Amino acid sequence: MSKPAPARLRCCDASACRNAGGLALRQALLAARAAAGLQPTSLAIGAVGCLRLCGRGPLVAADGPGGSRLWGGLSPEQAALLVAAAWVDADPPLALASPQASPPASPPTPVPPASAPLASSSDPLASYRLDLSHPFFSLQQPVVLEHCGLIDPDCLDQALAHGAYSQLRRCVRQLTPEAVRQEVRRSGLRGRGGAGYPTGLKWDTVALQPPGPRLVVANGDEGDPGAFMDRTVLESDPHRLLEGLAIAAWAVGAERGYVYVRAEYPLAIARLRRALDQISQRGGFGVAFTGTPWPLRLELRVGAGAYVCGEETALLQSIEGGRGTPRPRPPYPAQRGLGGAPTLINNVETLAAIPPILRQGGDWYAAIGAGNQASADKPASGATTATLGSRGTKVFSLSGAVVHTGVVEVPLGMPLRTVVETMGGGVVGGAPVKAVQTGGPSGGCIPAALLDTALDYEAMASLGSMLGSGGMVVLGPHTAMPELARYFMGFCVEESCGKCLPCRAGTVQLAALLDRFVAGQAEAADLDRLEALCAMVKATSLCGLGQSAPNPVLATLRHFRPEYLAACREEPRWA
Amino acid sequence: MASIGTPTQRGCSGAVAGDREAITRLIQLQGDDPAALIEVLHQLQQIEGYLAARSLHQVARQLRLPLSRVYGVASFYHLFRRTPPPVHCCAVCLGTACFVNGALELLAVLELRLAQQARAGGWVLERMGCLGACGSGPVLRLDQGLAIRVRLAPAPKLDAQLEAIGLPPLGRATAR
Amino acid sequence: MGVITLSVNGAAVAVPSGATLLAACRSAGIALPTLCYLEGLSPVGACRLCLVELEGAGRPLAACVSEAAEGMVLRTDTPQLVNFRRMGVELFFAEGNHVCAICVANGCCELQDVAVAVGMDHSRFPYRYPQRSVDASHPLFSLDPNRCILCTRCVRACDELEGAHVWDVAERGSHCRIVAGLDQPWAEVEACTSCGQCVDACPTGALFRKDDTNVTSHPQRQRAALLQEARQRHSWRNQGPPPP
Amino acid sequence: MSRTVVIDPVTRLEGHARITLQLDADGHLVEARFHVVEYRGFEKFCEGRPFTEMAAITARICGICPVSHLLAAAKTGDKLLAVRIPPAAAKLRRLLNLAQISQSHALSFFHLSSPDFLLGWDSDPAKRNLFGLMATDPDLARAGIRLRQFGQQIIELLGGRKIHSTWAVPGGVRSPLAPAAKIWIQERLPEAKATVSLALGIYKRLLDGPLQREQRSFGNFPSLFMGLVGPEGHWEHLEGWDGGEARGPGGAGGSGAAGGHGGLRIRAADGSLVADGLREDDYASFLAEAVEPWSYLKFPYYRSLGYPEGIYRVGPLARLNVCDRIGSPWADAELVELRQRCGPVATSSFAYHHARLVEIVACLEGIELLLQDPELEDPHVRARASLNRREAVGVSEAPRGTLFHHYRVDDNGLITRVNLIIATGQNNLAMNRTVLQIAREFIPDPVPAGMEIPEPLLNRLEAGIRCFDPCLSCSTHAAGSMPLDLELLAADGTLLAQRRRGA
Repeated sequence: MSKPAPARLRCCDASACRNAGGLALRQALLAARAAAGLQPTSLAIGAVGCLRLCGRGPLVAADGPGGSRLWGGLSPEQAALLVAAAWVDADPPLALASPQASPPASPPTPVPPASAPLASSSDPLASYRLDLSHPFFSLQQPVVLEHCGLIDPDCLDQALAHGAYSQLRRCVRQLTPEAVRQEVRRSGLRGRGGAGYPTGLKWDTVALQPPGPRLVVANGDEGDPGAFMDRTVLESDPHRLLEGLAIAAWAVGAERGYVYVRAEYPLAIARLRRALDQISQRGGFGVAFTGTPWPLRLELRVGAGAYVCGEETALLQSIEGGRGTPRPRPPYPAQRGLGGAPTLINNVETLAAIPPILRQGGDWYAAIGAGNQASADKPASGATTATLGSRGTKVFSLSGAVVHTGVVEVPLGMPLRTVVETMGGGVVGGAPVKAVQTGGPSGGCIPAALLDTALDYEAMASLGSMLGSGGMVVLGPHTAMPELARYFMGFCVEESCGKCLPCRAGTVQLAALLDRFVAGQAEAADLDRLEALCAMVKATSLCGLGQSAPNPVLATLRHFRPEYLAACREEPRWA
Repeated sequence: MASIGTPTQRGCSGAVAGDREAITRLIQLQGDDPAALIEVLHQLQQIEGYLAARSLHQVARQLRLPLSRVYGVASFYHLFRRTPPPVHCCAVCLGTACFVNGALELLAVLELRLAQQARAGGWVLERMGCLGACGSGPVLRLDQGLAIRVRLAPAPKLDAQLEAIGLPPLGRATAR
Repeated sequence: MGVITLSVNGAAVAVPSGATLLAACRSAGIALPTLCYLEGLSPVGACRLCLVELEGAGRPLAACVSEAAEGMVLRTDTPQLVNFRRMGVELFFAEGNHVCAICVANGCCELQDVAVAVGMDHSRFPYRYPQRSVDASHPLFSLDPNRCILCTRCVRACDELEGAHVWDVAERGSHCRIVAGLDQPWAEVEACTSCGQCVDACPTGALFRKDDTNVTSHPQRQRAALLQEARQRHSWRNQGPPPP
Repeated sequence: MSRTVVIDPVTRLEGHARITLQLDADGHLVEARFHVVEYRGFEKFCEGRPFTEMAAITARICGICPVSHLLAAAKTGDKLLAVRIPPAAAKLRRLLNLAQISQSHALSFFHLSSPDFLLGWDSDPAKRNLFGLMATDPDLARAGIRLRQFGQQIIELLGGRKIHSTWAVPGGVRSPLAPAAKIWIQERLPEAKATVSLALGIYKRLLDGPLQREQRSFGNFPSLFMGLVGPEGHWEHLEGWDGGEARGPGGAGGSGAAGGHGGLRIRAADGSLVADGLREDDYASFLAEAVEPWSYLKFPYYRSLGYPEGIYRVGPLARLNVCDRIGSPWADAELVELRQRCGPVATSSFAYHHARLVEIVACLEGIELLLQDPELEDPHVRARASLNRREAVGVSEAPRGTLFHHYRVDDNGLITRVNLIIATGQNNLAMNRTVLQIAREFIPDPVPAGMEIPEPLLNRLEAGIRCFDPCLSCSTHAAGSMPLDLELLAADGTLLAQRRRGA
């Protein structure tokens, strides 16, 4: 992600760094530049999207003739030093220590006191410096996030300079919809929202419906706790999503579309709004971006706090202004969606992968996952774990008890251990990883013993978990599994729409049963009841939320059953 | 167009509640389109701070929707309030990452701490779904602002931290 | 209109194309339990009692919302389905306050009938005892949400048959409840025509005529189908005995 | 050192209770307490329910006298609607209540009490029950069972089921009398009459002989008696003050006496009328309820005499004591004989048994009279109206005595407050005094140190309670079966002896 350029400070302006004081830092940098008598031409200071290592925010990157450097955990006091460091070329990078080298010596959090480096080191920013050659950065393969952290998300011109909308123009002017869809099919791209449905097939289904209007929808209702991949895309590169959605519209013959974003992402909403305004100010997708009178119109729809709206039929209800309650499928939205018209619904990350796929070709993308697998670090086991069905890259959000929290984009097929331990640095304080929770409330828990599992759709599913949307929460030794299961069940109770019985009433009963395990008051019969009800809710619920609500219970039962047994009293309560 | 109502705008009621004409105009701006109901409710809440029954009635009438449908939607989504917002709100993020880092324990501490304040009419404690600040948990939202890495600590230290981020100081009654 | 043949519990059944699996099962003489489904109203597939297993499908299908297709092989009575149904009925009983002894619908309650049919004599899940209050503001009818199973038949009957849309579902998840208007007392909702369609559609004693007391309720649940047919096709199937 | 005897649990009652006998330092019996240890919750959980449901809810209080609650609730409902119910409905309700009283009295006499009289107080407790009676006198036992069945069958013929029928509703009853039902009742009446005649004969012979001591010592004390009377001072079991058109046991009685409104009457032990023509609506002005910390059962008393001097008794004996006459020939003759044996006002609680038999006669004659009334078969049995009052008090005579239902409702007819005054509660003071009197009669004074509680004593103390045929499950709220415990306590509260009888 380094980019040779004149001296430039890139200030992460995604919400994690904003929350950590990024705005104040940027103001201080601008003031320091002015105080130093420098001009923007000699030192550019700009906001950019996510710089990945969210847990160390606010982050600032400097580009200069000597390459790029990155600092984290900054406060406005360091502004003058940063301006100076960016302006002159600097020392080799230091701080982001590899955990294998010296784990407990310098825990990355909390932020070190500002006075310490000034007193001790020749480089007063040494303790803030982050090592860009650390696996956290070096093992990433940005495709979806290729411009994330490089461009100002509010600036259309920067996006255009990085090639935004060039693929849309090429599609509309040079490619037939069928040709576009063929490229997507060749890429092997699958839905990144969790279900993993082949994207090309979905596009074909919508495109091949009987003649009539069609619609496209970008699903940005990223509700899984612990997941912030889509937010990263939306906050860092909104035009990337819009281009992907517009290409999808072209490929399926739609002239209207919606971007649906959850209201909990105000910054993403503001940036999308601005991006849409920028497009309409320039005359819309047609003339301005493709040079044709193509009348595509995209609108923003904002959720209002309902996880279930991530389910596609619920999302359609919500777009139409109703209660976000799912309806039975079939008919699928691809057959009958908004206003009865065939509607293509893709997740934000899926759509954001489309422009590079068209630019580099579907074969290029398809080679990413497979190529990585062939040259994996562990060829013996890797060769048997075919990833035919898992091509390309996937963005994961790494959080929980892990040392390095943030966003990573890696080729599918990479072992989970590489992401969690090599890139993420393992558990804070050097404790062993107990498990990794993937896929949020609909996912599962991978125990430490299975960390060598490849991150692909089939391997994760075979462990009773799922790749999911990409949330990855690392659990340390002190997290009790019944408590974790209870936590997720509580989430499902809160978020159940209430339409179908198993989800509405079943999750409540499951939560009550889990309460007994959490309190250590369960009986052996409760375990049977728990498993029976899990099976019922899973098999009979109307939509994905209910069908997957028992997953965290089943997954933790599968791998951590002794913890449940230990929570059972020896004697039945009514002996 | 102004940004839509979001959780961070809680309690910042700009206009006087009951400004019927303002509501009429904002609905007109949405083309009197029933499908824009949620957008209208967002904007209404931004103006009035919450969704008053009287305003919902106006929305239903102007969008030509059944009253019960409007109420059903307004009550379905967690971010819509049907009662005036509290003066101060402290919301605990219960996302997975925050949970793993002790958000539930923090919630318990805050419940005890704010019990007094709530009676005094000042603070309300809420639970909140994942804010997406997963790298910095546990996270609290205090009125407009966000407090990150509010980790559990022994009482005096935690109390000082909570006070530093803007929570009211402990009353004498709760001091041990 | 074409004809589709399929197999239900081993027996061959022929139904017109476009028929639901529920229709197919019923034409095979199988009494599949339903609560949210009511002929004459649009199906919603919410109660999950009419689930059937389709050979080759991953999970059970709600028969009321699934279309029959040529060559389908269905089972309605596998041990798993029987178990799920019973558990479903237990969940219904545990989530509300269902006291048959004092209920107007005692003896004419579809929930009670289903409980008998699936052999549910007690709930393995603890009763939740929700706090819900009765709305007796309407001069003719009352709503007792304690007995409501959220089948939304009343919502659909009022919307689809009468066109008044007095009712809708409010809140979410286990807090869901049926509301009139802006969560107002029923009598205050001017849209109500007092037609009683909702009362006739209610499968339990949640909606009842005020005159009704224990075991006197006789809702006309077939009216939805008759009215829908009359309104859409101008075809009338008259009810009741001929005049003497 | 003073002591207390405790009987816990008391058996052959409807409900769970405990008796403690308190001794002073010298071993003299100073107090007997009949503790009702069940919790009463009905009044609370009726709140928020439609008043139309009250009949069904209160009928579920217990399986012994659901009909009494049903009728009281329906009558309170009539008043909330502000309707006068159709004549046929009023008569059908009377028929129902007569059947209820007769079946309940049959149960009390044949099933619960007669084993003591016929088999002896000191007989083997394992056989001193209905099964023992069946072994000794199978014909009498069978007749008793069939008499109870007769009453229950009428209830089922009218209401569709023997127990927990909800046939009476605010405004009347749900359905008219079926002709077949009428025929069945007429055919079975002679046998029922024969049974009660047989029982009366046996019982009177016992009174002349072995039961004299009990008649004298089982709760024989002066007190007030309260019950409903008709407009002409007749025996009355259903209609309160000016409550309806049907009067007298068969409904044929009084429309005569000028200014006669019926209502509640209170008579003192000396025969004087303490109060007459009391309206049930005003019950709070003449009745009050005391509460003791050692019992869940309240202690109603006659307000103007204060607590506990305002002790009064209700039930079969009270009804016979307050009325001028019954109004049917055989019953009136039996009433005269009872008064010859006990005086114009019978003050022994033991006479409740006799009174029950006389009331069965009154019921059977009343049923016979009603069946002759052509209006009974009128199909108009329900007056329909919307809510017209916010508060009402309904009264009926349950087998065990006067039963009040008092409801307040909101504008929509949802219950906001309920008060139920139950017959057993009203006899509470009298039951306590009866226990003390029996204990004094049958326990040596002072109580010898180290005394064991002999089984016959336990049985007699229980029998004292059983005179009142108490039903604790509705006067409180049952959460179990019906055992009784007896404890003998010293002055400092230490337990000296205990006897417990399982359910």
